[in-house]
Amino acid sequence: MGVPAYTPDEMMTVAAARMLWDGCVCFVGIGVPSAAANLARFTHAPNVVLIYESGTIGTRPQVLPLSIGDGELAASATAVVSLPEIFSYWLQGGRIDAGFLAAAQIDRFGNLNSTVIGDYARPKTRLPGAGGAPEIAAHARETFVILKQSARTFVPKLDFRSSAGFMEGSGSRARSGATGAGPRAVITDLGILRPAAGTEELTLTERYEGVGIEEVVAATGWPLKVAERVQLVAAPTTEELRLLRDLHARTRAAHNRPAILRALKRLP
Amino acid sequence: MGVPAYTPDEMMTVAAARMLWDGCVCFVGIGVPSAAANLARFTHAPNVVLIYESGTIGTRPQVLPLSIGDGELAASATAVVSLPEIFSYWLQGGRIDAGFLAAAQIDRFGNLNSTVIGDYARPKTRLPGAGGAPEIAAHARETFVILKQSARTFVPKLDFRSSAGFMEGSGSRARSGATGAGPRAVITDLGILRPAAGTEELTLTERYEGVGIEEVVAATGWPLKVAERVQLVAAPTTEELRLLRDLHARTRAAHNRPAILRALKRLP
Amino acid sequence: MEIRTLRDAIARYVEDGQTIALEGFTHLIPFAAGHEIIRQGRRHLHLVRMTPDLVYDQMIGMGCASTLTFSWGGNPGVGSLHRLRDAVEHRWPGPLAIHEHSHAGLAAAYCAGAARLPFAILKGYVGNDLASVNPQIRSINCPYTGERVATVPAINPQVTILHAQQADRAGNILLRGIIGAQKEAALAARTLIVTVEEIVDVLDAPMNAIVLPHWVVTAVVPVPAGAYPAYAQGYYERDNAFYLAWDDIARDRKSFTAWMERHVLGTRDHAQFLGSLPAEAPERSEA
Amino acid sequence: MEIRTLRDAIARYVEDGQTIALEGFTHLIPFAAGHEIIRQGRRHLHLVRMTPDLVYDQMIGMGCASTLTFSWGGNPGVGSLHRLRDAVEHRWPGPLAIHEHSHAGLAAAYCAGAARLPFAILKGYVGNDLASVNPQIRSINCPYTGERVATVPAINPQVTILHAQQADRAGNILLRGIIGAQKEAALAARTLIVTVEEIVDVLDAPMNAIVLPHWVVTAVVPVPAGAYPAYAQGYYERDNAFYLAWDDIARDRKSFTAWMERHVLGTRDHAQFLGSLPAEAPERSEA
Repeated sequence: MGVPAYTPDEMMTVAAARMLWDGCVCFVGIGVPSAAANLARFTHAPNVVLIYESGTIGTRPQVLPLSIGDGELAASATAVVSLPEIFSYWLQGGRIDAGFLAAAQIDRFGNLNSTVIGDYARPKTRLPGAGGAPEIAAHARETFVILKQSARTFVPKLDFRSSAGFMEGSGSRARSGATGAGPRAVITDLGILRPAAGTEELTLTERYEGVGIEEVVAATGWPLKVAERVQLVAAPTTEELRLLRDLHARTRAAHNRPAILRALKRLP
Repeated sequence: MGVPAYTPDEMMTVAAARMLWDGCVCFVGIGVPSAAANLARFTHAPNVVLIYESGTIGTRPQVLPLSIGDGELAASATAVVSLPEIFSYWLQGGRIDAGFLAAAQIDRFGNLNSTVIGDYARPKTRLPGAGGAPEIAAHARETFVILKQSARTFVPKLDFRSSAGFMEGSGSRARSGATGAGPRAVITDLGILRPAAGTEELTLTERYEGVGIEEVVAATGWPLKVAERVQLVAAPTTEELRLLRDLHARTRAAHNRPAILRALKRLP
Repeated sequence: MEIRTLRDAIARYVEDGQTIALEGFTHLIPFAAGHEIIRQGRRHLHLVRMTPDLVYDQMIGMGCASTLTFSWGGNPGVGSLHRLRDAVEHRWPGPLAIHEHSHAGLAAAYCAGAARLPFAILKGYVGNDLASVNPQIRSINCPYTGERVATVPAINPQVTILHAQQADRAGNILLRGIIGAQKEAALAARTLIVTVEEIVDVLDAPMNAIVLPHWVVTAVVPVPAGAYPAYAQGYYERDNAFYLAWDDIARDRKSFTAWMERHVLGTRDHAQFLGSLPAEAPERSEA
Repeated sequence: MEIRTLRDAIARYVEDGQTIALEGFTHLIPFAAGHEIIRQGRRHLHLVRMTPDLVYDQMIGMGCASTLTFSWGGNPGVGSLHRLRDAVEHRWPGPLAIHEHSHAGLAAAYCAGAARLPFAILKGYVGNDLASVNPQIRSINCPYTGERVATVPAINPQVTILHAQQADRAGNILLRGIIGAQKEAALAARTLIVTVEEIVDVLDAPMNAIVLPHWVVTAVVPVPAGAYPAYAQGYYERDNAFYLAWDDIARDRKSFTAWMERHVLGTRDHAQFLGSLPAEAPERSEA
């Protein structure tokens, strides 16, 4: 079999999935994080424990949930707990190994904005907001940030800081009282950035086949630091691609299934 | 049918049961409070809601539990919640109409001691301690205290204050921040004491048939105030006595049933 | 506890200017109740909800709210709540004050409300800007370690409205599945209205189930499919196609208003609302 | 998670001088684990438990403990714990420091421990003397209302030991029935040992059951009847006759010691302990 063709999104998802280890307890958000975490479960990490902030612990969905609280997450979970409990006893309680985060903006220290573009009081674009992210960012033992790379997203200065990465870098996070270690990697559709020792500034450490380093630098809103040796990330395997595409296909079929309305209309 | 013969304990239990109203949400302790609350349920208050501090809400035992957490309390409950929850959301949350309390000592303002006789550091008698009582006393909308009357128990000064009644009287409780109104009545085997308006000092307001007022005064360790008009409490009805004795008989039979050990010994 | 129609319950208990919470984290969202509040034209509500979702998008777009307390205001898995955005960005149909929290902070605030504590503590709001835009987020020193912890004030809605699977005839309520902060929102409130899929003789409740006993429930309202287009575990699934379609409906003020007039204002109750919808939700292009 | 024998689990994880909690509110009390700690002769333990019950009476009487944190120390429905009393009143078999709380305070302290908060707040300890004898009970002002609320420091046992009905082969634990503060005590601890009635292929767990997932469990130990003479809902009832009989056994130092030597020190494990007991507990006179 030759190297299969794949999209940058698929490369990003596969690269993110590989970050998880078997048995890892992972707090998952919706979207690419959810796809990556479940792909890990279907490939090299069958015993990864997935926790969604809806309170579903150890859930094993067969399709990707559209929302954080789809019924299948509850039905396939080891336990379903309340939202106050998931945030206090489990996340704040230090029971989470890894958190998967996304955002609308990221800065060079891995701080995230998911709140507003523009001024908070008179925003240009009001985003959904922080949700569970601030505490995932603070309390998970480490986090992985997944987002598509562009100069619009990778900005020199956040319009609003919703979740802490390394704050101002150089150990400022550790001094803040945040319990987790912060972002271990930022996985994009162009490569992988990791905090540099000491400064904690995000640095390009891994690249993908067919993506030039200058391309990654150009898609970054600040002068991106590049590691001395940038590793090449292996392309998705045939098996990874097949499982990811199956997962997406199952998901599309499930979410497009005929509306439940017909059945409900028969109710009194 | 003539007036049935009954014991002072039975009179006390029946008088306490009558304090509860149908639909009342009642936080119950073990012993006489439990007998009284269940008697109320079997007589005039079938819809009384019984809550034991073990987290059993709306429980309907057929026999009196020996412990606060017997299995029948859980099996017959509307809901079984955790102990942190019963104390925070339900008791502190102001969801309890009436609390039933007992103690080893009581003073003239209805403050209770269930902690030590003698000095705390070198006690003459170490009692079990306060358990749920301090917060029942503080947060139930009102409380009923049930205990046998004697000068040893009704003391001028508590050795230790475990649970607040009216504190120093004359409105000191209301000023303390305690949310509930405090003791509405103290039901003993000799009569019923209620706080006087203004001073909040316990005052004999009801007496039982065949018990002289001077007998009650003699069984009190302080100069007991007596109301101008002391009402006569109706003796237990035949029906009340029958149901109470049935309850006790069922309870004795259940608690004396052959030990479960024989069955357990067959386990590997 | 009393059993009422939805129209009666909203007419009787929900008043202009109140602080109200329609809770339900993705699951068991009281959509029917939200629609009835819109039909009855309530105004100046302070809406509280962790995840505003489509029901608050509708209420905000129809002008019911003047304040929103929330922690994540999106269309889950789809994108923006366009009516919420329009209110915040352009004050349409009116200005909307927002009190913004993280999930952990808002959950803690409900817990404090349920426990009748004036505030809650959490290790939270570290290294982010939320406290700078929400003056309710403060901090306090631990009296033992000196450590600084964040505080949020208790939330005690005047009315909380939930949707649940079952009530029994006494009014005991069973919730099953993802339960969010519903129990806390219920116990924090002065008045609790619960719409239910059905009233049954005996609750199908295991020993440690999530049950709200009848004496904390103000009114029980039978509303079959009352969480549609959200879901009720064991009864019907989430209509994901509707959530996708909403993105187009709500993006534009005119199409939003037309939809609301036809399907909510133009219907008498939830059964009519369901009847008014096309049997298949409009297909959404796979963008 | 690992599956061990009780002897191995105690030998490996419970050390002299540790702070340990054997929780279980009347129900699911880990008696077998307490007995094994006695057999292995642990000393200077700081025992934490809301309701010490017979198992701590036995451990205290056998000299395992030097400190006790508790909120109610009686024989439920019977009377005193005579060994606890003897330790507090006469320092036999040695002095016992006590940290005394109300149930509400100790429950809150476990909650703070589970949530890794340094302290908890409650409206408590109002108008009583507990704070005057327990310097851990303090207070703080609400940063919003100024109201004074009580505080307790978090409790984080080095080891928590529970008994539960079932574990599955992965080590997920199901608790059913009265659950006290077990979940909080479990999650507050660094090491969690759970004795179970049985290990099953699939937990019999409804959707919102009380489950401790395998990755918070250090060791699972199959011990049938491990809560005897307390009970395990669905497996066996509480042996009330034994609780009544204990009052006589423990009242006297000599009869206590003889009983412990014969039934606990003189047996190898819980099965032998059960085998050593008379099939009928001694009758107790109806005093």
